[in-house]
Amino acid sequence: MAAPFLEVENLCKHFGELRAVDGASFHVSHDEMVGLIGPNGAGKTTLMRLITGILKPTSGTVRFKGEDITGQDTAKIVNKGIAPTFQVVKPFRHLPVAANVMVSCLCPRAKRRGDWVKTVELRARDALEFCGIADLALEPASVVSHGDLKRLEVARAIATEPELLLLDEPFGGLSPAETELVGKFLRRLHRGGRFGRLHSEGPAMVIVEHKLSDLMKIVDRVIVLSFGQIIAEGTPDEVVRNKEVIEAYIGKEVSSLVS
Amino acid sequence: MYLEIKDLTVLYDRAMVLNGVSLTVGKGEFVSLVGPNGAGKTTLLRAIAGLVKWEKDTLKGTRAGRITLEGSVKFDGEEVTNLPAHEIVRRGLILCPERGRPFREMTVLDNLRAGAFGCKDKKVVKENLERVYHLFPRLKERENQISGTLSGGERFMLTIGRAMMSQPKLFMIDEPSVGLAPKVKEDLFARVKEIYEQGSTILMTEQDVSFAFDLAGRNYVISKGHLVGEGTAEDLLADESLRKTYLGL
Amino acid sequence: MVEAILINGLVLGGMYAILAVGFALVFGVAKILNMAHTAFYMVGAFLILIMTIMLGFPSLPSIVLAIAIMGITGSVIYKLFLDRVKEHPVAVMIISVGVAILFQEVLLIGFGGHFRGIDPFVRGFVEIAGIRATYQQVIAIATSLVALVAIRLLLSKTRVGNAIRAVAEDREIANVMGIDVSRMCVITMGISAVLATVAGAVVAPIFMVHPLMWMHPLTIVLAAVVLGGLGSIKGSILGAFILGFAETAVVFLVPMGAFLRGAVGLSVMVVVLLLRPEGLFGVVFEEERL
Amino acid sequence: MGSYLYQLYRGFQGEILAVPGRVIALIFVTLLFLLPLIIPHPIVLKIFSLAAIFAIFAASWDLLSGFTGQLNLGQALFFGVSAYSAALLNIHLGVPPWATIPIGAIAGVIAGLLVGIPALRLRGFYLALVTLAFPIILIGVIFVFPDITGGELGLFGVDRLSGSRVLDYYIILLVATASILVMWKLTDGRSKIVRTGVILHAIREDEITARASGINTVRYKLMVFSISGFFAGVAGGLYVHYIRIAGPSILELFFSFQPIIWTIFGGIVTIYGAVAGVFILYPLVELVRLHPVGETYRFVLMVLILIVVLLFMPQGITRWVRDHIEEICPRCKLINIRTRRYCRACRAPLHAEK
Repeated sequence: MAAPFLEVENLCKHFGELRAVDGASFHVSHDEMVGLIGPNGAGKTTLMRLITGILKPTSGTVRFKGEDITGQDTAKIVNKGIAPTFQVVKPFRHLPVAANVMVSCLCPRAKRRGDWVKTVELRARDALEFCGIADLALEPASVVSHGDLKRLEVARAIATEPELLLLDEPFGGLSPAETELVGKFLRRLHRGGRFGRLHSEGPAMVIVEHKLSDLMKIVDRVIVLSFGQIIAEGTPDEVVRNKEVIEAYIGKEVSSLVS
Repeated sequence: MYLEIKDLTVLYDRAMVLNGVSLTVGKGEFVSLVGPNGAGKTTLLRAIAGLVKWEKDTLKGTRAGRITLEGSVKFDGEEVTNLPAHEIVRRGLILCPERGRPFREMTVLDNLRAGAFGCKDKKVVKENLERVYHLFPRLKERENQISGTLSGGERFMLTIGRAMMSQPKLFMIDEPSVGLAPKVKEDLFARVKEIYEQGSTILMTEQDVSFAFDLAGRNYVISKGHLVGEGTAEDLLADESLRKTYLGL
Repeated sequence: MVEAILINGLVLGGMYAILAVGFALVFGVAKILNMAHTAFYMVGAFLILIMTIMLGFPSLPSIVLAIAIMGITGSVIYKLFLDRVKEHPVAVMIISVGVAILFQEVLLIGFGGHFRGIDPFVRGFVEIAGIRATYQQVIAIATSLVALVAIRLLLSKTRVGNAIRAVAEDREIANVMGIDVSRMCVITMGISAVLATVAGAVVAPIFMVHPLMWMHPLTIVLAAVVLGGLGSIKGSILGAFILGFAETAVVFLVPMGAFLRGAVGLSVMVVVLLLRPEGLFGVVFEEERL
Repeated sequence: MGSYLYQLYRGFQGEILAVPGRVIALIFVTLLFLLPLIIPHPIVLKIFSLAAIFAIFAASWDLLSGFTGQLNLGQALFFGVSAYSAALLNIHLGVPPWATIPIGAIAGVIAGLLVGIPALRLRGFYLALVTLAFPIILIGVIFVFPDITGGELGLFGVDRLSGSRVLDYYIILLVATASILVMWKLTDGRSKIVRTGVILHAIREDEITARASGINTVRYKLMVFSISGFFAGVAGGLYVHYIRIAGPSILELFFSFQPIIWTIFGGIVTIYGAVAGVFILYPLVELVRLHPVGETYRFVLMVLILIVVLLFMPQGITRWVRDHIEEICPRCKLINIRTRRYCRACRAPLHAEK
């Protein structure tokens, strides 16, 4: 059997006294969409950052396709095929939207031999079109609305042609209509996206999100994090019925979710 | 009317953020302002608090400083549109900003004291401090902790407490629930309700429509810089098109 | 030899510490890299020189007067030159360099490039635990300590001090809390200029006064502030003393020391920063670093 | 053939004549090349030769600090290292200028890497202060070995660049034009040929996002440090062969501030701003100096101009001018002259209607 796709083993991150991530172990296979939920301060964002090397873990290992990538440089990890997006959008504010995505198209992973500026621009447009913001291509990112910036984040990430996409609150601050739209295109991307090494199948995804009802509609499996530890794992239906999860996180909202 | 806004228009460079918004808040009312992100909720509160004008003044001469601000804001019968932000605060119109934003390298107590800057009477400051501690006993426990190390919920409590220290007459709360877990959210809204019941006037923006409608007596719905609906929760929910297009319910 | 290094190191370190605190304060509150800071120190020393030697005033009143004048000058310079463009950090930095050069040139035109001495305010020396120090040196050390304690109390105990710290953290929120940000910046700039003049006053009789005397302290003060960790007052003070002692030791122990004093202090800083990129007391929020 | 020439002309018209900023640049460069014919005075030639050298220097600072946001307060290091190595090679080993200048530039690259490597760990003002330290430390080293380096007095009697002042001027001007064009193209975010511009802008705006986009920021930063070191080195080599002395004053704090002052005055993150800043401020100060009263007051004058200009145009003079003569089309982002009402390409109205 081939090595598992993404394996996180006993990952810990301590900030002084605070144990942001405390021995998290899980795995993601290459054809999955996984939701990562948990109360505030549970360490979801930190966990994402540990995987992408933006933060260095205190202990534990991360393996991607059998290769140990723990604590490597972010750019290196991205070029191996893991693309992150950020919870707080961080575009290059003074660059036009198209140039924002062009930067990703210029990374070693996405770069093709003999590519020149025109073709790179076309590929950037392609990614923008997929996310539905191609009409904004020439506007500087600073005048683009928050919802579109969220989509720009995704466009920037998929332009690196990832095999695994780590999305940090992609629905954060989107209107219900926009949320649905983004949810749909993520699903589409996953099923047969054009933005992956293998053109037949899209990237695997890990999605951190607070909007449970929208998340549950699109993911195959959910991991619940609380105080840095994984307290439950399973299909959406299983998780919302899990007693521990309800206590720690979901609260009374459960009735509305199940129905 | 206590707070009266007429035809408020804000343009950032060429991007229209608010387009002729008019709204009112009566004394002792709890008014909520709902709408998707990017609708202009935060900008509206910032404009009322004088921060848009401040931004315009400080960024003067850069591209980001090309801000147009038109319309009028009246508070308690007085025109406050062109007052600097710290003067507006002195009149009792306080903004509690998005995502908490405490002074993160200062202790909790120093944060609260900074909130009481406008008040020179030490006795009053002390009374206010007692009131805040009574409402949020958690803050008293953490009095000497550096506020950057607080959790998300505590941070927001601290910012509400800090705003209360400046003796607000009208309290503007910007998106209290952003990034908070459902459980913390419930707790927080219970506190907001408590503050309201103690006799404050509150204008709150919120994305989570269900919570906002639960609390507020009157609501405004804003989308793309326009007000598109106004009324009690029942009225708004009864309007089919409004519910579908703007509230997503 | 050891005593000499100790005493001179304390004097120099104390002076750098006062300068560094003032600099760090302005940097923290007004977000200004004020390159004219040590020029204030120089002008303060010259004011004392003018008043005591040229006009024949007694020393204490002239010091007080010089401090008052410089405090006002600092505030006025902020109001006139820096407040307008404060959103353009590099422009502010260059304007402050310009102000420093302006002071230097005016002094050069007025006084020429000579080295001038100021008579010590008190003559004689004391012996403490077998170490000989002139009264002037003792006064300098004592004044530095008093100034440092005073600024610490001002920041932590008073209403304005609290507000200054709040502005340093987050201007926009400070503004919404009813704190007048630009008034706080003006006040801070005034305090910082006052501190610079205090430094000038205590060491003017020990070192020579001349119109290029701002350059060397500027590099050391910048180094001290960074060494201690930007934004940390405590760190700036420690950094200043480290560099003060390093410089004194080099001047006394190495034959060509006087030429090397800048180089050695800065080498210390470079080494420390390479080991600890955030400085000695700098706060890092790990997620903001790469 | 004729149609090809016509197309070339149309391209020239569209890309240069239609954009007022570029017209000004073209006129300016032409005038510089004609200068020895217009004013053949040796002092004027000397001033403009030095201005051209400093233009490379200032542009190299802008490339590093403006474009990647790595605030460097010690650009004099690259200049000085190159100047000293050129002077040492020339004096002690008799290497001719055509060889010492490239070698000096390579020394500049090495110095760039030497500063660039610690720069990877440091950011913002920490970096600025470390860079400020290096030239001052080097001065210390120079004072320790006065036999080789000439100590406080410096190295005298470096070979001339060429036989005549006019020839010197043209050599310097050609090298300067070429260097500045290269730097300009390297950093141009809208360039159709080189892509580094976009990446450099990205790194300046947000390094973490740049990394998350798979860009190896370390490599690009080091690259920029060495390119900047290279061009500052070229300037240093030209300088030492032009004025024929290499003294420790070229490593002092003030010398590091000079390119910063020029660049900020002209407009940061533009390259051409740096050049404009040098060509306005430097000749002004030097020409004032010719007058006996000006000699005393020249720096006061310079500083006053600097302060007043920055107070009213905090982003620098070229940007202010550009904002007042050019208008970017809101739809297609093409640059238009301000007086037009509709975009020259897409006919969109340029000015928001009231």
